[in-house]
Amino acid sequence: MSTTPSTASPASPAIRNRSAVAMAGRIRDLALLPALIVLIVVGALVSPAFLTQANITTILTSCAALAMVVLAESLIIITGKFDLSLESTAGFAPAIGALIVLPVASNGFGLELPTIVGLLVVLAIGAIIGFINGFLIVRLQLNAFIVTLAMLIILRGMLVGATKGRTLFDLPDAFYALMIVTFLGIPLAVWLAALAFLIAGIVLKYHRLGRALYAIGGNPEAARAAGIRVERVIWGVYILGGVLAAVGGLFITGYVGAISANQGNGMIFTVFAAAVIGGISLDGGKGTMFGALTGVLLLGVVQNLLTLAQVPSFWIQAIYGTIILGALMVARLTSGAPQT
Amino acid sequence: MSTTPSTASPASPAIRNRSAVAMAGRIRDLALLPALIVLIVVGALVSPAFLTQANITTILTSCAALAMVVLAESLIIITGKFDLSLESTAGFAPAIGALIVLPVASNGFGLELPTIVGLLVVLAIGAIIGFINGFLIVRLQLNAFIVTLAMLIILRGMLVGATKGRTLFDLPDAFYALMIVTFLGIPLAVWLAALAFLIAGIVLKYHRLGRALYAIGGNPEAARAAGIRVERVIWGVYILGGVLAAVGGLFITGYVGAISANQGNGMIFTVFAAAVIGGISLDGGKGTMFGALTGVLLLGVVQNLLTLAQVPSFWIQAIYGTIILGALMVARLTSGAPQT
Amino acid sequence: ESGKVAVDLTTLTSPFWTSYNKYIIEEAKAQGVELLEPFNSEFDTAKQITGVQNALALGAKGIIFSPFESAAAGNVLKAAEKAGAKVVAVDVAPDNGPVAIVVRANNVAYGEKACKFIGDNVKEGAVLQIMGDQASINGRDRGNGFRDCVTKNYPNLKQLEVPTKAWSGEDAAAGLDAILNSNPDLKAIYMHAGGVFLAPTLQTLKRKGLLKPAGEAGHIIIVSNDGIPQEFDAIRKGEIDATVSQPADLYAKYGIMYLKQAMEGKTFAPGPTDHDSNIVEVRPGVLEDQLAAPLVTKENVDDKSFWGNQL
Amino acid sequence: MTELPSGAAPPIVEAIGISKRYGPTIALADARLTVLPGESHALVGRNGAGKSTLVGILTGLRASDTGEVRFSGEPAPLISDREGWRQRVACVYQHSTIIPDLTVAENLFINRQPTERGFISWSTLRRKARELLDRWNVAVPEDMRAGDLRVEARQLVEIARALSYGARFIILDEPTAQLDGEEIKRLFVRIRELQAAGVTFLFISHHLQEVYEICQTVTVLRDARHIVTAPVADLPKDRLIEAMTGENVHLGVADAAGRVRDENAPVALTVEKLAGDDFADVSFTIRRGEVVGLSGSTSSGRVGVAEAIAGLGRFSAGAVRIGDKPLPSGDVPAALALGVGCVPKSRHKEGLVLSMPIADNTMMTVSHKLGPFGFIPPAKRSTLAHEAIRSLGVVTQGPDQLVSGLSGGNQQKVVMGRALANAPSVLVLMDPTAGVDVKSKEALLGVVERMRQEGKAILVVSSEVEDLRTCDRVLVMRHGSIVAEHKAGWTDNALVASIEGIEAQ
Ligand SMILES: Nc1ncnc2c1ncn2[C@@H]1O[C@H](COP(=O)(O)OP(=O)(O)OP(=O)(O)O)[C@@H](O)[C@H]1O
Ligand SMILES: Nc1ncnc2c1ncn2[C@@H]1O[C@H](COP(=O)(O)OP(=O)(O)OP(=O)(O)O)[C@@H](O)[C@H]1O
Ligand SMILES: O[C@H]1[C@H](O)[C@H](O)OC[C@H]1O
Ligand SMILES: [Mg+2]
Ligand SMILES: [Mg+2]
Repeated sequence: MSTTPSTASPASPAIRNRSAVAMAGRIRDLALLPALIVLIVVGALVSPAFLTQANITTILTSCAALAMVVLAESLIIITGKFDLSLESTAGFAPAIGALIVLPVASNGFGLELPTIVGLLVVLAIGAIIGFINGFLIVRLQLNAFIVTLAMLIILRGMLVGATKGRTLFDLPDAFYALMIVTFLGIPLAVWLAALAFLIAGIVLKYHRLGRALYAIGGNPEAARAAGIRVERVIWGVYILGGVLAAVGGLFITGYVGAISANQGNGMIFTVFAAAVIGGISLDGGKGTMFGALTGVLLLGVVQNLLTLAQVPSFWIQAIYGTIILGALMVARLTSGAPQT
Repeated sequence: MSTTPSTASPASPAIRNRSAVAMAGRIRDLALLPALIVLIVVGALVSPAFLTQANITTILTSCAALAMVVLAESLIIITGKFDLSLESTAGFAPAIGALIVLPVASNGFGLELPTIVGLLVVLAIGAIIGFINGFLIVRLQLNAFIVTLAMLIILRGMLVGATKGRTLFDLPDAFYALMIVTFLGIPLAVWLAALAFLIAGIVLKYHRLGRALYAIGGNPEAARAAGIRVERVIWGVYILGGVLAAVGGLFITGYVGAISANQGNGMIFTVFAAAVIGGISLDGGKGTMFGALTGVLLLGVVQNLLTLAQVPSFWIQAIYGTIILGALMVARLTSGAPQT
Repeated sequence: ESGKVAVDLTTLTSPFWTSYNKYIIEEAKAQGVELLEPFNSEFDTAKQITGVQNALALGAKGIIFSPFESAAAGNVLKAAEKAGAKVVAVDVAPDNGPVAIVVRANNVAYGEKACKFIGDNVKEGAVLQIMGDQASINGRDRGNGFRDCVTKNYPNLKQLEVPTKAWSGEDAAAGLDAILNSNPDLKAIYMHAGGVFLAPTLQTLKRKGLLKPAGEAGHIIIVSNDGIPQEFDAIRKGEIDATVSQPADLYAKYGIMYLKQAMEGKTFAPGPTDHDSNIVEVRPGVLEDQLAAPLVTKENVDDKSFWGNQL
Repeated sequence: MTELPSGAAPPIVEAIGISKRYGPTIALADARLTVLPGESHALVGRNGAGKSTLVGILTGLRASDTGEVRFSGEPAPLISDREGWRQRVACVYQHSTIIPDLTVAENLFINRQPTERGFISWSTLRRKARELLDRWNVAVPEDMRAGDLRVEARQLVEIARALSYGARFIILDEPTAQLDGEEIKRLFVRIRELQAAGVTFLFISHHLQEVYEICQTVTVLRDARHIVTAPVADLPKDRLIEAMTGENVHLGVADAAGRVRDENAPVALTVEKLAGDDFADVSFTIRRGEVVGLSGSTSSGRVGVAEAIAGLGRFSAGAVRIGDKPLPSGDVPAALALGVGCVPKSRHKEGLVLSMPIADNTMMTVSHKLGPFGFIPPAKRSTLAHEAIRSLGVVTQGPDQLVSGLSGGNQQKVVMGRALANAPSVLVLMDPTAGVDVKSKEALLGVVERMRQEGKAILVVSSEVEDLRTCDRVLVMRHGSIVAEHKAGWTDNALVASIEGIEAQ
């Protein structure tokens, strides 16, 4: 060959400023920040309590369980799939863990296994649910939406059946520990959620497994052709998602101080809302943990703010929805890109 | 083959048995039929009441509202979009229609407009909600999932706000007419739902507009290149969806005999379940009205059957979910195609 | 010959309702009533109607049902009448007949009792309601009873509210947590349903180090509602101060009793009953046996007659 | 450029001063184009020069930022008036405009299905579709799901559809990139017929000989700008290339004929009695430092064989060995581990994750080798990506640009980068230069030559004469079997005849 191939010559009009490129990638993740900042400013004006350390802890604590489930859902969505059953995992897994630990008098199964076994079972149940979902979706190639919707209904039903609808009180303290034990004044659950997001963020960005999730979500065929074991990874992500949701369920238990037979019910809407306004694309392959986290925080801040502002209770929901829509529009305006 | 260009030679691997090809297209729509038939046979064995005319009317009547909203959602999904807010439209639209008709004593606004105005307003509200969704999604290019989720939350909230949480009763008879007036022993609502499905089915199969929905859902760019006014059609489908959901809401009102502040709440899960197990693909561009209808009927039959079979109430949900999953697997086996 | 009886449950996931469900089954056996499997209508009126329709298809001649909303009962009653079945409403009164009788307690009075108790113990400062779902009549009645009573009788109290969707305990916890930041000197709380709000409320206070037993400085006066055993325990420990015992047992007992009698053709009339209550004609054609819903405090918490002490 | 004789008909399309930006990227800068009625006009330029963008503007799919489009002297319709555009211009776009879940028949008549009293007549639709397909010799059932079409058939369906609109002006954006020789010939016959009937064509191709074959006039775009418009006769190939590249370069790929090879080099790839869905009993070997071509027409089974070797497809009988290690069927990770690199047939389907940056795409096959415990050190990532961009000449903003923002040819280079990243000992290249501009093609083939010199075994799966030129021998497949072998030095005619099944004597 006589001449060198035309490398990116600086004169080419197709060349852009490198940092501009990097920016463009970031914008999707940062899109929510302006809305979040506006809300924080409004919050500070509306209530002097808003920016106190105590209230910030309150917001973080109230978000911790949501954060775990959003993390799980985000990983699954990035892989191009769906999991509606995470909300029921968050109820079912801790309940089973509790039932095998509690005496019959406290509505348990009466097995009275050691607490640590109960806690391990919570995680195991999460993993098993994820495993079954993965099996049905990856192996039997059933539709992920319906599989996990059916799983949601089944688990909800089994929870009611197993508890006979009764709320489980008087759990061993360990079931509450993640919310009760604090470090620097902040519950362990919050630290754990933060750590989980940090690890997930790093793995997604810097580890081949994380990159594989994006590749699978973006184009599973191409991922397979590049040697990624697509089915195995998807399956693994479902299992991980189940475990994370189970941990999220333990957070709820610690937060609420009991396990009711509808723990987690209705949560999945909020989970999707947080993930998607945080820039996780339902098409798969797009979005970051940082974005998802801003989504969680946005929802947490709005809820907190509406309570502090003592908005009339009849209108609180309508205002909540309006703020979400507003945030979405601000994100659209600041990022300049259509949303997927 | 010597020199002739490869014309459609029967030996060509690209050629398949023509009728097999046509079948493959049908299978997706018929996939649920085996499961449905099994259920009906089981039903007849389990309870002598099951196949009575009265019970069939019961099933159809209880499905009518769901059917309308599933119809609306299916059209939107086929177009490649999403609408979560339909369930709240089904609550909000009839409520506003009622509020402007009712006197203050019955918790109305006290405008006491004529009933016919109220009914027209029900439809208009449905259309307006669809219009706003369409505007946000088509014009502002916001994410359909979140837009309609926010809309859902807003409308739910506004319904509670507008009624102060109270149930609206003593409505003019016309609000109930669709469920009260019967023809051949079956409520008008059921006939109307059947008619709506029939029309939608015909239009989707035999009208350019219907085909345009599939084209847009399959590949919006290609649809645009073919001269389909993609944005306008999507917008129109949202509006139509809103109107259909409003009519579905009127069915619920007639069924329940009043409008409670949470009319429609939680319905959207069932709507998606019916549509998707009926073969409507969430990816867009796939599925038929017949399939969606079998989805609706399947859910209706299962619910009815579980009650007639006197399944213990604590386990009814779990069994319900299991049957959905089972139906899904049967559909997968009989159609032989992975589900999307 | 009496015929089968169907029972509608508003929900199966509140301790109050699961207790009620248990009592219904016991009472049916005790009174010799053949019960169909109770059905769970999950706070959804349409599900309730479908459930009733299905029960009628199974030949039910009597129905005990608990409308989520007074106004939403009409079609159930009409369908039952058409099928020749008798109906007794429990917990919520339908707006109009035909209903054999209503068994319930006055929910506005629950809110008023809580208000009086708090008003008598707190002179001034902030009081908080943790509200039930405002789309349910019980949630609204309790809220209005409390709110109007405070406004009228205790103008020095500053009223705060935390709303919840579908009686969600998580909403309760997050809301209370936030309110404690803006009003750290909160004096009292009224929870609309101890069954679902007790644990989250205590847990939140515990987390914030504000759970002081009665008598200690900084104790927040808490009045609950429902009367489940866990509330009684909390009263004994001094964690909360009072609760309204909503008579799940009597709801079941008299619900079954009246229905059995109605199916035997008996009709009822206003006047005192043999169990310390009055039958009142609340609307033309609608009779209501207004059972007592006593306030339970440290003084009477060990009274064996409360259902919460019998489980 | 083009002088209008006074009194002549106005240009069928005239675009003046067209500019278009995508964010900071300038896709077109003050570009212009004039196409006269009845001519076949070529539009050429390097990958990313702005050709497809201009096509989008000429067909009303996107609005330009500045400038004006006129059809036969009349201003172009409003962007919203699709019908207006469609009457003036029909187009086969570079990216597929097939709707996968509809039948072939319906795709042909999308939004203009024949109706009776307002309702679609499916029987008429099928009949008309069959007629259209037959006229084009497209051997697919009309009621087949369009998404199941092979790339080539899909392309033919799109061409048939564009021509059936009856517009007098037709744009073909790289119609031949996916077609084999026979199909291209058939297309050209058809184009000439239509041209004789007065239809005007704007034709885009990276195969410059095609430009000379069917076009009278050519317009060159370079770096988003108009460079020259002239009769093809006035622009011999080297001057055309000079106009496209802006440099006076000599192009030429090393022909394998003159090569000296080590005939005793160890065998790197053994294929033994391999059978699969559309091939059977295929056997051959490739030695280290050898380039073997695998050719044949569209449905000859060549792609099936190649995909089986790369682990992308399954085989049901026979064996593949890399060195002396057997390769399991349908297992890409195993193939990668054994040192097989692959450029798959369709870059959009299996080649690229469009939503990911160049760096990730090129590194996807080796991500487990880059750092400790599977972590990918950013510095290493950056170095490797820059290296790939440099060596393959990808025109890009940098390693972090999403592949979706690259022009087609540059996307192809990224696919090649991905195949090479694994330092393979056996390279399987399927249509490696599809849609790549002349100069980049040379660069890619240059890479092949370099790999050969490093002692890799290379299988080039293609029906393109230029790609096969680098091969030491070419195996020709028909109906799933190898039917001929040509040593380097074959004549074009002999090879083409063999591919098409006409035994040239
Ligand atoms: N939708 C788009 N968004 C951003 N950039 C784009 C878009 N479409 C094209 N471009 C950029 O515009 C430039 C011109 O692209 P275009 O597709 O017109 O090139 P082309 O000449 O058709 O190339 P090829 O020969 O490879 O097909 C390229 O740099 C490309 O990256
Ligand atoms: N950044 C971008 N965003 C969206 N679309 C883009 C972008 N860049 C290019 N495109 C579109 O994708 C095309 C770029 O690829 P190109 O058209 O060259 O396809 P191709 O890979 O050659 O297709 P095929 O493989 O079918 O030949 C452009 O025509 C343009 O419309
Ligand atoms: O209606 C309410 C009921 O009285 C009890 O307090 O539990 C919550 C609600 O179901
Ligand atoms: Mg192009
Ligand atoms: Mg190209």
